Amino acid sequence: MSTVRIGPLLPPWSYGFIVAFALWIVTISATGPSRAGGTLVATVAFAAFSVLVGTGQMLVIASGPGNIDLSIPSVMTLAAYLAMSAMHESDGLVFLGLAVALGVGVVAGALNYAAIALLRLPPIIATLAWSFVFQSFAIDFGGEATLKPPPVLAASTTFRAAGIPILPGAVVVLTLIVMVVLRRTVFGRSLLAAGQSERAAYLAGVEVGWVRLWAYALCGGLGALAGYLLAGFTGGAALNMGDIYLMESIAVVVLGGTSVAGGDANAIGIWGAALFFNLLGIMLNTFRFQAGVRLFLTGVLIIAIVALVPHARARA
Amino acid sequence: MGEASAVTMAAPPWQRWRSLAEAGLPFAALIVMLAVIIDIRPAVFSYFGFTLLFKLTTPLILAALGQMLIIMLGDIDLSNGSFVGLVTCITALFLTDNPGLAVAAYVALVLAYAAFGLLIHLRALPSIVVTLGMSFIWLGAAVMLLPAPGGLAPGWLSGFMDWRPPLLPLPIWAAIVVALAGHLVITRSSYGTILRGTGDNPRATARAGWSVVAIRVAVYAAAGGLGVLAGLTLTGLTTSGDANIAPAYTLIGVSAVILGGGSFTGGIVSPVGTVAGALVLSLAGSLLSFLQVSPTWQVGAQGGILFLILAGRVLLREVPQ
Amino acid sequence: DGIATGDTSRIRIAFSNSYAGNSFRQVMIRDFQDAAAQAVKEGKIKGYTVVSSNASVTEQASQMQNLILQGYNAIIILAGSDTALNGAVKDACDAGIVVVAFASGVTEPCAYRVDYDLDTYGQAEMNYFASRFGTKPTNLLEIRGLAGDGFDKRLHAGVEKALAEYPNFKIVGQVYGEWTSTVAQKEVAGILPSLPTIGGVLTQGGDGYGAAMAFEAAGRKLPIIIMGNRQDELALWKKERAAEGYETISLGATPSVSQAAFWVAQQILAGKKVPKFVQVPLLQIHQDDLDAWLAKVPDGGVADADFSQALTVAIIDANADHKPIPGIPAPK
Amino acid sequence: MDLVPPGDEGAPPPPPGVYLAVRGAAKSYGAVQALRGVDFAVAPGEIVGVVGHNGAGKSTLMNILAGTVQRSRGDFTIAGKAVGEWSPHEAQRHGLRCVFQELSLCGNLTLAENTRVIHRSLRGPGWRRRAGTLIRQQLDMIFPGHGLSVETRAIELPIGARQMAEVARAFTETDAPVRCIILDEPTSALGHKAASQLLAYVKGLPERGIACILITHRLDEILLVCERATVMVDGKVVAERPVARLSRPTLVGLMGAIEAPHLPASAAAQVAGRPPVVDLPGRDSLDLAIHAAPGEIIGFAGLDGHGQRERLRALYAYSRHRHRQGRGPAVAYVAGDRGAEGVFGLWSIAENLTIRSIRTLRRIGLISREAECDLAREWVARLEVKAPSIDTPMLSLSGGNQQKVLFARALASDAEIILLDDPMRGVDVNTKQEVYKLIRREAEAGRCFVWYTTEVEELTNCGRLYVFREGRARTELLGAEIEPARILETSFGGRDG
Ligand SMILES: Nc1ncnc2c1ncn2[C@@H]1O[C@H](COP(=O)(O)OP(=O)(O)OP(=O)(O)O)[C@@H](O)[C@H]1O
Ligand SMILES: Nc1ncnc2c1ncn2[C@@H]1O[C@H](COP(=O)(O)OP(=O)(O)OP(=O)(O)O)[C@@H](O)[C@H]1O
Ligand SMILES: [Mg+2]
Ligand SMILES: [Mg+2]
Repeated sequence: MSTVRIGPLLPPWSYGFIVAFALWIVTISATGPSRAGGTLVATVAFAAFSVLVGTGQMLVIASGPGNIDLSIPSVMTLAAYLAMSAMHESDGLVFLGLAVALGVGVVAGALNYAAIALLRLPPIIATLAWSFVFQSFAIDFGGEATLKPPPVLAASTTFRAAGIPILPGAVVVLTLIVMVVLRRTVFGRSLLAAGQSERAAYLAGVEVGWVRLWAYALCGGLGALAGYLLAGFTGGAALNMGDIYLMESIAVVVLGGTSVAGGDANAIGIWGAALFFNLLGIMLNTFRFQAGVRLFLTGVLIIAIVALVPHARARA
Repeated sequence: MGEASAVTMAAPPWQRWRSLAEAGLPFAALIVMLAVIIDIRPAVFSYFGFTLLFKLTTPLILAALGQMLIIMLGDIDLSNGSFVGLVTCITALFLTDNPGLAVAAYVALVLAYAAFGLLIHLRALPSIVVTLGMSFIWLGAAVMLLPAPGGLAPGWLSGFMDWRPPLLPLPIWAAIVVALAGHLVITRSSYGTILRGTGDNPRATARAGWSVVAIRVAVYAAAGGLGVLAGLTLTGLTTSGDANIAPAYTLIGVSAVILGGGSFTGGIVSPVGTVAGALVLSLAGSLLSFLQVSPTWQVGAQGGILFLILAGRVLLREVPQ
Repeated sequence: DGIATGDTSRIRIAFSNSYAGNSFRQVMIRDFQDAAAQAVKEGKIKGYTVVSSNASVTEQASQMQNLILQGYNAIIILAGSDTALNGAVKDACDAGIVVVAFASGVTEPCAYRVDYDLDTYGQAEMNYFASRFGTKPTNLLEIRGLAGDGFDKRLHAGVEKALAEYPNFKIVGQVYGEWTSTVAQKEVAGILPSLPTIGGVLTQGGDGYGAAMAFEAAGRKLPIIIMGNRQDELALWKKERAAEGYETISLGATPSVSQAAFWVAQQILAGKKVPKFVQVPLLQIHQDDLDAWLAKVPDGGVADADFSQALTVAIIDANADHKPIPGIPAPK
Repeated sequence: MDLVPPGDEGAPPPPPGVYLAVRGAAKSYGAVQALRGVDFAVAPGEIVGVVGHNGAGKSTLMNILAGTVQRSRGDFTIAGKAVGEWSPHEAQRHGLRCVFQELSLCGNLTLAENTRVIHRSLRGPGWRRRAGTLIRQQLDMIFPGHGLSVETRAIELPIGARQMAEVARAFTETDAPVRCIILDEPTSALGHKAASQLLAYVKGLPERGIACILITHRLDEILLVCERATVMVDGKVVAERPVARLSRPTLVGLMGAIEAPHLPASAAAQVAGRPPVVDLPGRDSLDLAIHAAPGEIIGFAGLDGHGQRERLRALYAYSRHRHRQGRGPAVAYVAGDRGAEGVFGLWSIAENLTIRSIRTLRRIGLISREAECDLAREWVARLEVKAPSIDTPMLSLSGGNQQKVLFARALASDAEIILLDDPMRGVDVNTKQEVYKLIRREAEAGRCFVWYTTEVEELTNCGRLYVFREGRARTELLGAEIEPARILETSFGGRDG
């Protein structure tokens, strides 16, 4: 056994923030400092959604090597659809809608885990298969239309207090809560233990099965919450609203310093990575690169960041 | 009797049967699906029918085998599909008029794959993110080359893909030949053994004096090579290049490897199984179309088929210890 | 000329769809099913089917092969790629099947094509801007579709062509909205802070509402956004019109183009002589028709109008005679 | 004491006929000096034993010889030639083979295929058959009656059988003849019979001119087969002696420890009468029910792999289930396979130690950092875990200290039943003594221990034994019956089987 520790001056999760900051500077140096605030606000607003789904994905990835949830986009869509139909654009029902969305997400997550645990499918396959099924359900529940949110939901997702959007603030609070949960609760510790070594965790008294079930259920729940809020934010639940979050949810987790080998979760890092991702798109658009060049540079930057960030490795 | 043998050393017969049955699962699924299709439409059971039914499987099989090589090392390749797309662009653009340039581009691509393998190895990076980044790079390069679908495959290439060999249709021959070659190289040969061993326990092969870096680089290069072949055959079939043509190959390829008995833990893969898995998955789509599943449930039914087939694998595995 | 009446009561028509993951395509499928089911009832055809591939061109190609095997007489296809399905289309033609590619630029010559003139799409957008801004220098934002896609390329080419005629217009920003409101909103919101005042937004459909949301979120005045016939866009337009006399046009494809393709296929099999390219009209909504259309469009849906057999034949004839094609009338 | 100070000018030159020799070999991992200048030599056909506490640097030295680790400093000669860069491949070409401490078979490969891995010449048509024959013959030679099929994949074999295969593999020859073989704790995973077969085989090596370096914590094995013993302490060789002049106590003394006199096991009578906390029925009529009362130390004996570990796991699952239902006391498990079943490699000592107790460390729903540190500090002190602080990463501890943390994890918890799964594997003599004491003390305080071990000596710490055979607990031994000869006899079936 050996640990490789490259004496990093900075924690791994900080790199996302640094690169994001650099991109921001580059962008506003081209557009002028007067645009700085606007760019940041726009970035943060969308990063909040990436953080929501990324946080769920992080819980799943941390729960053990090979664990991953590919059903996030279809859970987002399905939850948003069902919530919007439950609310009928009626302001009084926003909480009902929220409950419906969360319920759908948690059940979907539980189904994912059931397929993994009972059918012993690799998570990547199990969640992929479920995502197909969820997609069909979403189509069945009114795929022909965009379902509108109640005005209150739409307003609250875009609400600003003193120019600062409130939703990202709430997501920051959520991130902080998740950090505490991971460090200071039985669930968090158990999750990280199960993620490092399933057998060791079992023998140390951890309820591995329950912990993983909850990880998937929470991931579903957070995905559903993201879907619900996104429907409010973008003016409706649409069939393809979640598509971009499939790869993004994975990328922000890993770039945020969480190890794909499991057992190590970094909630705050997701923010850095999400900001990076969104600012990258903005910067490439600002400089008006061709589509091909944009994609190319995106790939190069992703690889450069993972390659440069020092990461703790523990190998048995 | 030795002391250890009391608990049993030689695998008991039922275990052999189980692993045989497990290996046979994709074939069984294949046969069942074919039977259903032929039952619906007997005309399928002909040289012409099989040609059409399996026509597009050749590139998929090649791509899945590339994916299999990566999974063999315990990695995963999320860039496989967009890589194939890039190859179709290069092929359609250059192979006809400027074959030298096209070949040079293929070589460069294979080297690029190898270089990413090297990077993943040296920095011990998670392959899932690096290959995600690679997928953007391939797609970006393809869009730069060919901003919209177009180009033309050389006549000989499309001609070859339309060739009607004796006895069996080309895609079936291709599947057989590729499966056999894979079996000989990966499962039977002495070097394939080293590769699989490295996937399971790189430290063990390193301690036996093999260079794990060289192995990783070589395997990534081979996966790139198979991607190039997949792109070539795909261009031959579609006669043109398209950057966005094959993103689906990535996840289908992964599923095919798992369906064929592979495992993400590395070292456990079966080329024959992977080929069968790829055939099953492409046939699954066909089956749905023959069964006339309602459009709403077409996607969901694909998930259902995945569950059905893979659950069969699990039932076999669940024989009590 | 006129409706061909050859016996088609024994034919079966299939619809191969490249993607079903958004509401536009869902309506398109339903429109096809409605028209085909009605035709079955009236004894005009024997059967029909729809297969969608999950945005995978290779899967669509292999589904084409399956449809050939299943013995359909005609296949209408919304191709996921302009060229990548050429092999499969050729196979179908060789098997004696009528192939009608619609809303996609399939280049295989044996296929009939039912498509919009995408040059006119860009032209119409620019013309409208010209009617509003005259020769005043104006900044435009262009929202494109999916990078590497043929539809996007053709539409953009039309925009570029039209742009050459209006030197006072300048495209100062360009983003890819993937015809998805969420994506468009995100991309526009991201680039907006770096842009000067925008006079107009060029769209491709499905992206106008997202763009409007982004402008609103940035606290900017709504520019002239060319709407894309979605109900939410029309509703927004109406609201803004009431508030501050907002004016624009809405332009776009109709999901019911699948019906046009269906009838073209049926007519070919019935013996009608049909040109290889049948241009179908885009659906344009002007300020005056807004209320009428809005009343007709379902909540969250998209403006649609049936292509009946008669209308389709009229369009075919107009194409054959090189006459202006009939437009889609506004609802009463 | 004939100490050999490292780097001493007067170090004797390697005697003539030396097969391999290192002088002043040093290796550091960052700040850790694993080897601090070691002189070490082996003559052809010589059997050298190497002993030392956990973390003394034995394996590091062997890794340097085998070419899997590059030395930081020092000279190296093999067969009279000076060696610069050294690689596993080169080592093999010179006839040097190594069986590493951690198993180095590829689990997905069959034994025949695993043999191929170390032989470059096993290729071309028929290689599979040749490899199979090679390993089968070698297994037959070392472990007669092993019952292994060479077509079995390594993963399907229990750990003992894997170790047998790996040892046999190291002795197979194709193009390069074997000149010297390094065995790093080969017997720690072997059962009694296989271990003695191996030792007998090793004893015969000198006749064939094959040298052997044997590392083991079972000092009797050194005394049994080696000609010379090398003692390492803290990365240095502190003594080198012919075994003829050594006894077990001197050897222990050279390692800087004193072996405690053996105490009689706490009598079962003392605890009789208390209601049992463990009561697991047997699987069938031949299988004894396992029961145990507070204060008892119960042993699971028998030959390796006869169902002891499975029963221990069943006991864990059973007790855990009952506790969850509120029908039994809490249970804790101390794993012997530290790497795979014990250690959380990303965590500190404190986190590793408290994971079993986090439920009780909660204050208003959250784990109290303070309570956690207190608990960790208390137990680190009680078990004398050598570490700079409780926040030190677990993996930077030496094996023995890691094992202590795992013990502390169980002892610090509220568990009344503690299951020990061969927890002393690879632990040095010194640490063992401390842990034995600890177990007795805790038992006296009312805890119940169920202890599975492959080392017969260790079982004498128990008050009562279940001897396993063919997957069942067949015999119960009590008090005076617990002595090595009797245990072995019942393990093999004795008369009552
Ligand atoms: N993998 C590692 N990475 C970093 N430091 C390590 C590592 N392994 C050991 N160390 C440090 O090296 C030092 C020496 O360890 P060593 O194993 O020699 O201790 P020890 O006192 O002999 O242990 P024991 O009492 O178990 O025999 C320890 O302080 C340990 O923290
Ligand atoms: N890869 C490594 N990185 C850092 N430290 C290491 C590494 N390998 C060994 N060490 C440290 O070097 C020292 C010597 O370790 P080594 O494995 O040689 O001990 P050993 O004598 O074989 O012990 P044991 O009896 O437990 O097997 C220990 O302190 C160990 O922690
Ligand atoms: Mg030590
Ligand atoms: Mg050692």
